[in-house]
Amino acid sequence: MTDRSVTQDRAPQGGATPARRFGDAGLLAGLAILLVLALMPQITAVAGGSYVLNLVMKAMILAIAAISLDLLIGYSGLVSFGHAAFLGLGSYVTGIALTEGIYGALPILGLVLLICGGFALVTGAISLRTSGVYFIMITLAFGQMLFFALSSLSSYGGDDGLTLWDTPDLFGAYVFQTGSGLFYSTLVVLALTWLAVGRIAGSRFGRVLRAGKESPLRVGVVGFDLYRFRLAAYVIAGLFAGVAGFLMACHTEFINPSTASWQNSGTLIVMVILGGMGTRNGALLGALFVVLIEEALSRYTVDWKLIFGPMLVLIALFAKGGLANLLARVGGGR
Amino acid sequence: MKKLACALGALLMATGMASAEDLKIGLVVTLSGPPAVLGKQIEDGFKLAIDDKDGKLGGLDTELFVVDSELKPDVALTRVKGLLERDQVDFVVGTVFSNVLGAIFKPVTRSETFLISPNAGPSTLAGRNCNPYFFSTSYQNNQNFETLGKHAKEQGIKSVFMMTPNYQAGRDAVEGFKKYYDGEITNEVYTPLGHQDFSAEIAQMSDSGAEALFTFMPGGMGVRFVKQFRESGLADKMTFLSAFTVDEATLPAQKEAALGFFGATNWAPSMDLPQSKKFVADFEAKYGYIPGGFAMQAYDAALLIDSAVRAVGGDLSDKEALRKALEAADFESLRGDFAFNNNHFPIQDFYLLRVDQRDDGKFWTVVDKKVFDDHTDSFAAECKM
Amino acid sequence: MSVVLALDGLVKSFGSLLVTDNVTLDLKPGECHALIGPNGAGKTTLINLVSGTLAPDRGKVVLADADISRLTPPQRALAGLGRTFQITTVIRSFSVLENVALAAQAKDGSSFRFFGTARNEDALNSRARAALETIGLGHRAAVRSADLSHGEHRLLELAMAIVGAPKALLLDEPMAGLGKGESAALTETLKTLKTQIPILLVEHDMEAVFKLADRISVLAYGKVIATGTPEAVRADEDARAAYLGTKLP
Amino acid sequence: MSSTLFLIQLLNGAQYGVLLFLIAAGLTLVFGVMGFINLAHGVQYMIGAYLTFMYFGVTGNFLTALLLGLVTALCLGLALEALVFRHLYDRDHLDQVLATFGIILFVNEAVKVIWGPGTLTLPAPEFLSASLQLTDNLLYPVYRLALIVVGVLVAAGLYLVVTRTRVGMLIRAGASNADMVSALGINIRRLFMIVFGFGAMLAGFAGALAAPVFTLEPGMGDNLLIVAFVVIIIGGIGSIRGAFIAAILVGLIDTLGRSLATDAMNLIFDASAANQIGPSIASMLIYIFMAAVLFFRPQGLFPAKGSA
Repeated sequence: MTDRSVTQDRAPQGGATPARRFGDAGLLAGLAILLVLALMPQITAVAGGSYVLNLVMKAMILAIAAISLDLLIGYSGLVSFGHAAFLGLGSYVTGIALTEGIYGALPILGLVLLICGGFALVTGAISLRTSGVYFIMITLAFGQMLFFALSSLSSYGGDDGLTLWDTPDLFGAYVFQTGSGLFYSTLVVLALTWLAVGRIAGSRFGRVLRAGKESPLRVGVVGFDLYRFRLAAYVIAGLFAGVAGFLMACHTEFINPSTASWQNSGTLIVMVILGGMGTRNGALLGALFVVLIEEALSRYTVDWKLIFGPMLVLIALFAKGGLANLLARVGGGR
Repeated sequence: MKKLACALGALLMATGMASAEDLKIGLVVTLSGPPAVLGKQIEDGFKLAIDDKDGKLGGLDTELFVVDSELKPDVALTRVKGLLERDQVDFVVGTVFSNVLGAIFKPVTRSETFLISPNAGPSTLAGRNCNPYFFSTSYQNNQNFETLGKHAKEQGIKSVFMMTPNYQAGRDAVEGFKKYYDGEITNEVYTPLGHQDFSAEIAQMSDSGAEALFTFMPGGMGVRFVKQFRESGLADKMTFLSAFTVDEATLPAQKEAALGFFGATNWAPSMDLPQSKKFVADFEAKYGYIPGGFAMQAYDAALLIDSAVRAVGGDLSDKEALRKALEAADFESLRGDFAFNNNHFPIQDFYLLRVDQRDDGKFWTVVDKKVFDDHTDSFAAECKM
Repeated sequence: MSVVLALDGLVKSFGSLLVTDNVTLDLKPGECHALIGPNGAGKTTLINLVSGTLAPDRGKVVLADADISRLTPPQRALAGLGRTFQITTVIRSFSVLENVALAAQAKDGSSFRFFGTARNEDALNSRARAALETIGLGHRAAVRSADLSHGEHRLLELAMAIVGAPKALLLDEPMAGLGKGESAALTETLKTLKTQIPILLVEHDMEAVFKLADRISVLAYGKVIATGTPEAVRADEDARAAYLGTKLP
Repeated sequence: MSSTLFLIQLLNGAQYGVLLFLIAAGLTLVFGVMGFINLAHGVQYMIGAYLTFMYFGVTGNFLTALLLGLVTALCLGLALEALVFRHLYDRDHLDQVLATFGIILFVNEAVKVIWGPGTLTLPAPEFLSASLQLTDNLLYPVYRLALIVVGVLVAAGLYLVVTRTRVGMLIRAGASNADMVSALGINIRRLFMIVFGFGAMLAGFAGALAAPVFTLEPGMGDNLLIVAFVVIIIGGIGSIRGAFIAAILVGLIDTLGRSLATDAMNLIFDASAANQIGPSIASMLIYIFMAAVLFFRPQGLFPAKGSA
């Protein structure tokens, strides 16, 4: 119809927008953060020691869950208040498998993916009938049901939880044993999650999700059954969080129902908002920030929430777009 | 990016400080939310012991690191790793709650640091998962309940209504009670943790016709339940048998509502022993409230460390010798007779306690009768140590 | 195929209120069929019945000889029914091009593709660009659609509706909120467009209606009270009565 | 279970439901009218209880303490509105979540620092301290009956205000179309401020009334907040009528569930399994109920937006 090269001249970037350029900066910032994390064993060897490395590991595992939650909150507009259920489920599947004599990391991960995916499919299929605040609450409901179910597993410690005396092995290698093996495994999973969520967000699938966040009506009218896309996103996010649960069980060598509590789901949401929604870096920064600040503040006072609470309020009031945006602004101002 | 790096650096410095002392002890207790009352007792009791020893346990300058578990296993775990790796403590003393103890148990014992529990005593750690690096100055959780079960049987109580929170300790309570009690159990009711309104359960009690009530409602739940139970008029019709429900932690809020109710444990602040009397007097003078079992067990934990460190002449590197010294339990416990069993849990007496009012108007528990003499827990046989 | 889209005896009531009363009308290739009527005549309900937001109590909607009455709105879109809204609903954070590319994507194989950057898919982008050129918005392709003017939003909606090469277009008041000049320009665009894709037009702007429409149906109290050429409708007594006080041009 | 016991349990369920309603009413108004997710509603409940406790210590009179507590709760609510909430009305829901979550952390900790972590008790007012003989051996405090009466009165009053008065009309109009209300020359910001202050006071009122039954603890509002959210979701956001009906339903389901779940499980499983599963099911019941309601009615029982 029209000469393509002419239109190409008009829009050489295929529709590049300021958001696109920001995305490139975000990519670099994200890689920089991952690089700093990769060097943490060396950095903490100089200052902080293995204790700080442990903290960073905890933050990285939570970051995997937070980034997967960002796929729902930030990219799809689905505020799930039950995301910690997948963390809990992943850790329980791991813990129960170890207790029952399954030690191979691959079969355990297979079980984690199967069970978390199944749970996500069933609860998502029901939850996604609702939207908005109703969705928030129905995901909370499913999270609570799982929490109470885990608490009643008397043979696996009930609400006291269960100490794990074994570690999953990968073909005889203990890469999930707490220490540097687990650190690098976690780093790899984190980087993969970060990459995958970015790729998914930019893909055809992600485009439908992002459009659906703004206008479900429009997405339906051009011919997409948004429900199926959202359900798929819900399952994908659940799978990533389930793997995070697996890593968490390896890291803490202990499973406990409180992992699946609504307070924990709330913390994940706070991480995502605090960091900045719809930017994977936000969830990553949010997780690091919450874990490290909590720990640093609690060193000074038992009543650290007196400081942390107002901090959150101030960020909500003044840092629109969260920490990632703040970082981008600082970076842009240079 | 640079700013971030600076901030990160500052953070690392802040969280990475450590200094050298002779004897370093980490205390892991819950200091957040309502259960902070219990954590505070342990902290105060432990500190009082250090003061009594002029700041030197076992003759070494003692530095105490108190961390708050926030009653969250993952938080406790993080902070305990801090104690172990950053502060390099020689002993970890904790915790109040079993689920928190479970979370920190493996990292502490694996690092070959001695872990002493001033309260929590889950059955697995007394039994099959007993550990050379783990000691308890309290009890195995079930024992207080066994005391009540035995008492109920001895009294010839024909039927009992059981109510505990729906969590592991609640289940242990029922199991412990049933071990000695063989009468009729009309109901077994499990309430949600943190339960607010017991009216539905109280209605069931009145309907059950049971002769006695057996319950375990720690903390705020106990305060609410005792108050509502008293208001329902059932207190005149059912014998109130409980553990951790009417104790020095809850009595300041329950007051006369709990008067005459029964509890059971290994000690009471009114106990007629010179060391105990001195402890209670000093404690009240210093902190302004009556110490409960939590404070007593923490004080004993400090005495235990003191005795062991003294016995090895301050040499903390020989773990084997230190363990031998701990096992000897060569100290004068506030509760009287005290010895360690093979599983490092105490062999001790258990009493039925009754809530009473002191001359100054305050409420505390008094010994009603001794139920067990030199009682050992039921799980020691499973321990291969 | 002489009829592209047919509404056959559609009935819809909310409780005891009959809002669509046995409506039958059709759309032939190359024509623009306008639906007019005073406020509350049931135009919005009728549009929702056609697009699938509401299900009719009775009657059916037939698109290219296929009964689409039981399909969901996305399925109807895929079956070849393009539509625009009275109130603009574009994806404001997307660029103009990406909005249209999103619509193009719906008709182009599976969208369950999780990798590969959608924004760089040339096939989608070139089709989107072609649609934009058709309606005269090509020069704005790279602009964030939130930054478009109101008139441009209407055009963008139209581009999104036509990019999938639908069999019929359902336009809900496309002229609403446009200035005189914009409205005239859009009328010209639609005049060309209707030869390729027949248009069912709901519109208040009588000037545009009478310029564009080949046939007009008048809706009052949920019923079609008159159908015919613009001239015939202008002369119709019932239609005049329905527009009491409004002068038909 | 005997029929007498069943009736008593109905009474207990209704009483719990009424209390839930008192908490949920303010929440559903603020949520429905202003579209504002106020997680801090739970701490406003706690503040009401603690303030009343504090004034009771000073005055020794429950009603005076309650009155002073309410006024203070209102002032604190308005102060919060001016300092924080006002700046978040136009913002993303999630910014509101973050800010109000921060407030929860701060207030819970502040209460712990000021009044200590322990459980505190507040006696019921003297003139309501009597008890009724319910059965041969069961007494029922008059205070609990008074609680039901007050709750029903508040429900009726709110319903009338929202459906019959000018302010109520504005509230409903403001919920469905804030721009239109502004266009009518009404100061929508002031309307929001009033609604918010009133909601905070209502939460505080619930806290003060609950204190003699439930005792006081830092964080006492957190779990109730979740249940209150369940209530307003089941009832349909913004609907006073829905909140009332849902609160009673949730109260009954929870209370009856706790006394019946284990017996019901006994029919299916053996005794020890039933003791295991029953209480867990009882804890889940209100969530299962909510999920079921949302499955069939994705907008709650009374979804009519802007109606009472």
